Amino acid sequence: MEVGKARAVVEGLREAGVNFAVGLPDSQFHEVYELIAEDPSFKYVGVGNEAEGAAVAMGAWFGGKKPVLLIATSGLLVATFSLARLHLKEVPLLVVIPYRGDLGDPRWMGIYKKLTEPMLNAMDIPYEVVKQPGEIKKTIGGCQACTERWLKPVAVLITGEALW
Amino acid sequence: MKRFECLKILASALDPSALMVANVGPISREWNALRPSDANLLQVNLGLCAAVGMGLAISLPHRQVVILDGDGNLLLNLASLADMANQELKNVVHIVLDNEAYEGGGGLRSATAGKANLALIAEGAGIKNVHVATGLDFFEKAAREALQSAGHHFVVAKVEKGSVPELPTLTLDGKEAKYRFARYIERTEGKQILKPRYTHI
Amino acid sequence: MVKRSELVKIFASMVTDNMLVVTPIGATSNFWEQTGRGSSSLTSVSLGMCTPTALGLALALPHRRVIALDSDGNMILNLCSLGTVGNEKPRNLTVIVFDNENYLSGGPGKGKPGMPSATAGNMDLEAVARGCGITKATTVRNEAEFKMAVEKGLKEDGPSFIVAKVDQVDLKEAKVFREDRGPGQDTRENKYSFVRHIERLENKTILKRGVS
Amino acid sequence: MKLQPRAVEEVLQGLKKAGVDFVSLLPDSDFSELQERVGNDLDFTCVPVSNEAIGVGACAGAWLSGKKPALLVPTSGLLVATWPLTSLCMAWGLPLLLLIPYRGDIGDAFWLMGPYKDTTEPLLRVLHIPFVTVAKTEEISKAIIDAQGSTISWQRPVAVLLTGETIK
Repeated sequence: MEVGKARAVVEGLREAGVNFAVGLPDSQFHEVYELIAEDPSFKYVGVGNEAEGAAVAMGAWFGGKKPVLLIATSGLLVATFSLARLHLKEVPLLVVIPYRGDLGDPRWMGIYKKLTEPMLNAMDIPYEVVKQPGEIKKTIGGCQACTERWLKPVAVLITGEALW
Repeated sequence: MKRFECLKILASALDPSALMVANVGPISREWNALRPSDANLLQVNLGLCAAVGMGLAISLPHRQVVILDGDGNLLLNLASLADMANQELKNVVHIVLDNEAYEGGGGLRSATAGKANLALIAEGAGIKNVHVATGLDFFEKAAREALQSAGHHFVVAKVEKGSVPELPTLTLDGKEAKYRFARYIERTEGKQILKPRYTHI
Repeated sequence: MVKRSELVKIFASMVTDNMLVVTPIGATSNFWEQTGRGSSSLTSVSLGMCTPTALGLALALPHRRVIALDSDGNMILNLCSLGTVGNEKPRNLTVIVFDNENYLSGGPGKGKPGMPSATAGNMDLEAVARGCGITKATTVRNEAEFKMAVEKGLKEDGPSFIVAKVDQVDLKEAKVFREDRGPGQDTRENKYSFVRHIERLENKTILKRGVS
Repeated sequence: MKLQPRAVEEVLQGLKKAGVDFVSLLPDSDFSELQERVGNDLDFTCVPVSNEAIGVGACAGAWLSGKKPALLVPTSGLLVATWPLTSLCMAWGLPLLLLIPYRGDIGDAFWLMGPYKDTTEPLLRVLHIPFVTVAKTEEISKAIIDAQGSTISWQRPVAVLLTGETIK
């Protein structure tokens, strides 16, 4: 991800009041992780498994933090059970995903095109797909506001020109 | 007549154990400021206040149920009046704070600003104790009478538009409100409403 | 070997009201609720999510003691959470694992242990925790050892990790409990009551106000 | 079309075994015999309403008072009840057993009922209301008991659609 776009992600999170980031690094979001790790406005917790990450974020929310879960598209499949349980408890969580496999991805990752959005729909997790860099901050802000008010996870999928 | 003044009178006259169902919008906020309690079921959505109150009144005939309705709210499901009247309830005080407008929806006129007369409609539906109050004195008299005698009372209070500034915000969403209200009924009625987690085991 | 229900009772007598307790899905939550502290704790956290949830809480509230009452099956499902605990090193986190070396021992209608978990074989959770950098790790096998370890774990800087080896079966108590306990909270009600508990303890707003 | 006499018995038995003690209904020809029986049965508090939305509201109040409510709602009435099913049941997380004679299902020859095949099941899915479709009379009672257990433990409405041989 270009640094400018990564910066938009991090600024969007910061402006939305997010102050606790849980993630499992992936190559597309490398720059985002670097920026967050050195940014004092976030507590960053690196985890070994996306499902664990969702749980850590839930604990942080109970402690009064505003968490974000940063995971790869593939990681959504690992976090499915955890996210579904979060949903059952009705706990808010912003999930930001660099969306691989969408139209325009330089590599054909058909399985993710086939699974990602249907999976979010099946789990009843509302999401926004961001394709333009100019939309990143606004969308993150809107989705954070919604997850707080709706008390359920909300996802932002970053793809297209916003990612590449 | 100001709505908040009517509610003040009501709050001072109401038994603490009376169950209150109030419609979504400023009415709920005003009532919450005057009587915060787990016996309140606030923010019931448009058209459903009377129906929920009817369900409570039928199921708990020994408890007083007060319904704080608005004109727009009641107009959406006018048939509630007929259905309630046929139940011949003895424990309901249904108060409509009629400001002749959709205040929560921007303030446009409701049908009661024109020709609709809720008191006549209620009488036509078969409700016997119908009162219309245009002044605070009469409202107080009507409200106290209604609260003190068994029956199904219907009080239309003609009020001005506008709410009170700086009311405390409502802190509960619907789901938390449900748990609070159901636990309150459980405590006061000594019955179980919410099931243990493992009902099927 | 000692019964898990007994250890939960001992634990309840040692933990104070200003500490936060997280319990996983399964009989541990039932035993904990029986102590009357269910509504001020986060209970029935789903499989594998107990310790990581407690970790998130501990990191968000570094001045407050947080205890996970985890179990072997739960812990093994998300074993990597020990690595995260070892790296974050929250001083206020105490993880207690009731290790009965099998799955679903408290299940309904079963008077015998469930299928063995990895700790019934070669796996040693204390050694795993040490390997993850959690130096204050210990294994206890009776009530006295448990009491001592918990006392230390609640007093000293963490993270500390206590594996309590317990009887393979604690069915009897679990069954009695289900019949006796009256209405427990479902997960949603538990969320609200736990959040409100923290809001009171910390004097902060976590849940957004209903209407502004 | 009418709910068949044996099906009426099964529904009554199912409701009783499921512990239902409060029934709200809007008079409907498909259900008329059942409605009469429910109305005359002292095991049920029967609340007739003029609009299905009022029925949902009354059931909500009844459940909050400790009753176990069911709403007998015609296929068409489900469309009328959409608003309270959303703003009460979904937003507050309230249980409700919905009993629906499924008009417009395959086998229903009346053209006016055709659209309900297009609306009923998709609408229930959109509203996140799980449902079970019962075509055999002997399965009615169990379906009602199951649906009642689920609506209570899930704290959301659950529907039983009666079709096939149960309604002719």
